[in-house]
Amino acid sequence: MSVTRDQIVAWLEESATVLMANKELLTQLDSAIGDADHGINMARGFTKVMEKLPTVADKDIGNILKTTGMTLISSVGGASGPLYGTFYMRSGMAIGSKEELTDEDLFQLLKTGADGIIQRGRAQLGDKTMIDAWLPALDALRAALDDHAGTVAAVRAAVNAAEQGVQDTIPLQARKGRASYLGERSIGHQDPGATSTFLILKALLTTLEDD
Amino acid sequence: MSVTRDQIVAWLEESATVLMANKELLTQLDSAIGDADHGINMARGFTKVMEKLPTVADKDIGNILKTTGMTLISSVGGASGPLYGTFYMRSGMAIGSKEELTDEDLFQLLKTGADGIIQRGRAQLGDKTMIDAWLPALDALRAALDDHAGTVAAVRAAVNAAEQGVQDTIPLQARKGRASYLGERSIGHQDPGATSTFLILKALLTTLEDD
Amino acid sequence: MKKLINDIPDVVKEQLEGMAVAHPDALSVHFEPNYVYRADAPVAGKVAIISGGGSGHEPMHGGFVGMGMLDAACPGEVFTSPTPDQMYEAARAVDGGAGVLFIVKNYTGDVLNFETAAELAHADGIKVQNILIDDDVAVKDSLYTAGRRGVGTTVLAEKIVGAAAEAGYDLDKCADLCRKVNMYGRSMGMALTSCTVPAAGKPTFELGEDEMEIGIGIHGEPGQKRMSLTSADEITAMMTAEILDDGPYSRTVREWDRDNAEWVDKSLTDAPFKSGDQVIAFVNSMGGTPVSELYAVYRKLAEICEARGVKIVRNLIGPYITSLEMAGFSITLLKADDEILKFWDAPVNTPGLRWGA
Amino acid sequence: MKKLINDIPDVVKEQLEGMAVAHPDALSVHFEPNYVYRADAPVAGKVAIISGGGSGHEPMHGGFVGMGMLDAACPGEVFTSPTPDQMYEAARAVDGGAGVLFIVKNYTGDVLNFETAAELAHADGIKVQNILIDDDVAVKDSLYTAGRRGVGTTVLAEKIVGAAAEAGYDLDKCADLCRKVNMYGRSMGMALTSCTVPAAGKPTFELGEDEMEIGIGIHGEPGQKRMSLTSADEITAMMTAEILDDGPYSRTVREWDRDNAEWVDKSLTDAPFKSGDQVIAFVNSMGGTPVSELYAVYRKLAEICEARGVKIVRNLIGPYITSLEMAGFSITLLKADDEILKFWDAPVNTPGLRWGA
Ligand SMILES: Nc1ncnc2c1ncn2[C@@H]1O[C@H](COP(=O)(O)OP(=O)(O)O)[C@@H](O)[C@H]1O
Ligand SMILES: Nc1ncnc2c1ncn2[C@@H]1O[C@H](COP(=O)(O)OP(=O)(O)O)[C@@H](O)[C@H]1O
Ligand SMILES: [Mg+2]
Ligand SMILES: [Mg+2]
Ligand SMILES: [Mg+2]
Ligand SMILES: [Mg+2]
Repeated sequence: MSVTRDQIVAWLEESATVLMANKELLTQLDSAIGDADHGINMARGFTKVMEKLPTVADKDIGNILKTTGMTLISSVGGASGPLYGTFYMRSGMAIGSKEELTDEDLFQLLKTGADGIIQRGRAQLGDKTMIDAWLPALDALRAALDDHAGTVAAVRAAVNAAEQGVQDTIPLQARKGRASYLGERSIGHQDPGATSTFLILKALLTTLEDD
Repeated sequence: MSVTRDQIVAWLEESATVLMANKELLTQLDSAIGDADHGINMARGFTKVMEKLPTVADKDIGNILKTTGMTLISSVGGASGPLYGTFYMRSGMAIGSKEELTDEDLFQLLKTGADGIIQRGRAQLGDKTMIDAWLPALDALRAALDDHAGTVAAVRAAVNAAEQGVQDTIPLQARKGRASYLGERSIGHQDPGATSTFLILKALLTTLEDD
Repeated sequence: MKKLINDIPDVVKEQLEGMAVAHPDALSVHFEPNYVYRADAPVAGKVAIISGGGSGHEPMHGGFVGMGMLDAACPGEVFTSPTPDQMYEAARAVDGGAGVLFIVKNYTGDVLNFETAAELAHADGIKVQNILIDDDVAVKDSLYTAGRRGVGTTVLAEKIVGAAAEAGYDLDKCADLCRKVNMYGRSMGMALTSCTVPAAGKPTFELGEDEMEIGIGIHGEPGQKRMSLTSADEITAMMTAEILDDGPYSRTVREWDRDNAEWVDKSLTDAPFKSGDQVIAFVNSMGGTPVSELYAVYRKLAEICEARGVKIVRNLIGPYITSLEMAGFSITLLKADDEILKFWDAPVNTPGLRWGA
Repeated sequence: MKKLINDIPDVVKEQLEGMAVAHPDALSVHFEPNYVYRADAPVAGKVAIISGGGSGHEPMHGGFVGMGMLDAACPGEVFTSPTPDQMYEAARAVDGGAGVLFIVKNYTGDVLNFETAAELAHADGIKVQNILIDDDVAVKDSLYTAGRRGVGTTVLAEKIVGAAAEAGYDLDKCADLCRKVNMYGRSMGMALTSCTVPAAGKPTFELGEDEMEIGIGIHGEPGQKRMSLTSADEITAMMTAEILDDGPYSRTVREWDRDNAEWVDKSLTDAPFKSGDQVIAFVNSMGGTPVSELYAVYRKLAEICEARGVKIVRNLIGPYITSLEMAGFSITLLKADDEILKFWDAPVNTPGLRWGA
């Protein structure tokens, strides 16, 4: 099965919806080990994305993703702005002018985006960041695709892995971002950025399931 | 009867004693319509006077008074410092090298001193200042001396007039000093400076009565 | 009380010691009696400008000692006027032969102590004059009272007259200029919080979370009225109106007659601001208010002045005449003619105010 | 919350508007995206120095825009890093052909947004370099973390590198100097009170009447440890020791390789202070602490440095890098060689820092 341009647009819309629905949760998580603004930042960014989307909804997927990245970069600020912004910019560049994606394209989209985050933020697995959601999700997705699971099933596997990754951030001591200033006091709290990453992947699943 | 140099020294010592004994009262009166430091200021000043006095106790009266004035001026600050300082400076100049005072000398001492305060502070009767204690006291002293009352009796009359003058400051609205910023809110409070003037005159009476 | 201090009796002394080690090129500090003086004093042939008052208003006055401003500053205890021996000794130390001008904020204590100092200096053969600053429009009636307090205009007068002395003005011309600056300047202050005198240990007055005090002086004394806290724009509009709408102001000041060695009364009346006036606008923090908030105030002040036809040609924004850590601000407007502007722009090099050098 | 503000969403915008009307000769302000830039920018042939970060630290950075210091400053929301389009647009506006140096305080958000801006500027053919400031000794371990925060040294770096650019240093020499200043500078901060972010409406943390927070950053974040309030001398001694006793510090920073258009890691280790070092001493108010108290701190700091054989050759005392109205202070010591001193002494003319001009 393939993922259409309209489904990508629907994914971004669904992402905005779930992130805003979880604004309080993300901010509250950030207040424990950060500066209590992650939900506010993500909501501000995706509100802007929703304003921009109509102007590019009929363009190719690369264009849509790059516009999303640029919009996040220029509206969020903080650490998550350039990180998520880079995710969409890089994935957009990888996909280029395609208007429909194979499963392999979808994997490349997510993989290139996540690699961009790693390159930018230099976080490794276990640093208590969004990377702790992205990497397990990508491994699960890769494995599922190799087992010739369908798109939806593969993405579901990725989402479940991300959810587990979020849980796994709780016992970690932060080594990147604001939380790292807290040293040991960062242990025992769930990472807000990993949580928002899980929500974005869940939004993708919801979108694909709808069809 | 005449007032000796030793009695002048005793008067200054007695003044220090009563002013320190009434430090709280004077400060509390000042806190109502000023800046809550009159008792502190007078105590600081007369403590210094007590330190200086032994070095001049054997000099002439003018010298003793001028030293007292200089000491107050250089240690009190605020409004009362230069005012009381001027009182003793001027009275000292008036008395000069005398070592014993006639009743008339005593009147001149107080009169010249009070005139100095008026000249310096430009307050008039009824402005709610120490002048409201000095002027009635001088009038009473003058009258008593003209009636050929004895020194002690004349000074007692002056003290009683001063005490009445202090009471009369209560209904007044201040027109000089810090209290004047309060306008009508200064009405209903007893003036701290008038009170300290009364205490100084009372100290004179106590000293003369002791002999 | 949360302050960076050691023993309370040492507060002023230790702060002065800090100034002395921090700014040896600009100033020195003499103790007992306490005064801050220009490192290169006495400057031969130059009129010496001296000011002083209670401590707690830093950088005023000690921070304004240096080239182009004050030759000496006499700090009293916190919020208590200094004693005449401080001003007298300072005058002897910095008089360069051209005489000494005392710039005095109009509080009875300051006035009387500076007058005594002037008499002592005169007796020593030092040419001396006292000029009062009484610019606080929050104090209304004046005819039979101690009159208006000296506040923000003091800073501007010290800068302008200091530059004039540097430029060779003689004592009388410095006095005339200082008198003019005082008559051209008007101020109004407000507080968001009280302040705590170290010796007292508790705030001078209490203010509720949503209250503010309008028309305060600079000693933590309560002001003209207490109101509920409102927006920066409304507060600025209200205070600017108090200044611009203030009518003619008359008072009698006492100045020194050198020839007859006596004090003479001078009756002075200054005119209200009018459309077409050029002004120096001074937005001052009372100590605890950060400069960022002052810019919000300045924005509105500039808008109002423009609407009223009052042209702001220079400005000064920051904490210059403070009340310890009090949060709040004051606005001073000074009508500026060419003479005032020339000396405002002249170089100044002090720890608290510096440009052109 | 007691502040001189209007509507909370307008706080930063209105403060910038105030700066623009107050200092037209020195700077201009561009809105959407927001950046403050030198009135005479671009200065042809001069390397442009740009900094930025969250608002709430005034006068830093906007108040340091002008001759001899910054060409542009990019203010984010209060305590939130600015977005790359601000730095990118600012770079385009002030690049005089000699390239742009971004001075970046080491916070993940600032670092990443400035890196993105650098890539955008590079893509436009603008020569660009990013240098980090990470001088806060309160943050200990660094090897696998975000490392030390950028605090007081930022102000000194902006002054010194700004003067070097004015003197004709090219981009690489400016970057080398800035890197050196960062490696020579160390800071430590403390708070007597918390501060209130307007959007939050309540203090970021609570402190008891006799408590203080040691080792704070500049965003009202809690510090290294909480202690009971003690004397200015003891606090100063403790903080100075943290700085002087701090061992060698190693970290990996990422700088831009213009030729290969990629980020390269640089491992830097700086040496502790030692007897015989000459330093610039910077005693900074966090906003609510009046300068008078800073002098009590400076007095003790000077005494300790002298005892440790560390020679203070210059100083800066006042509110320069603040946390809104927070009461407290920070100490920064910067090892000063001849190059650093020469550019420290060079003329600077900005609203927040001015001398020699
Ligand atoms: N270097 C990094 N690499 C990857 N993710 C990071 C990094 N630093 C921070 N993050 C993520 O960003 C999240 C915080 O985002 P946000 O609160 O919006 O920014 P800020 O910390 O600047 O306020 C953290 O929970 C973490 O998941
Ligand atoms: N112009 C004046 N003439 C005479 N007495 C005055 C004048 N101004 C103030 N006083 C007296 O000084 C007293 C206050 O003295 P004090 O509190 O020591 O000084 P300050 O007001 O400077 O704190 C007042 O109660 C009043 O009696
Ligand atoms: Mg955050
Ligand atoms: Mg943030
Ligand atoms: Mg008093
Ligand atoms: Mg007093």
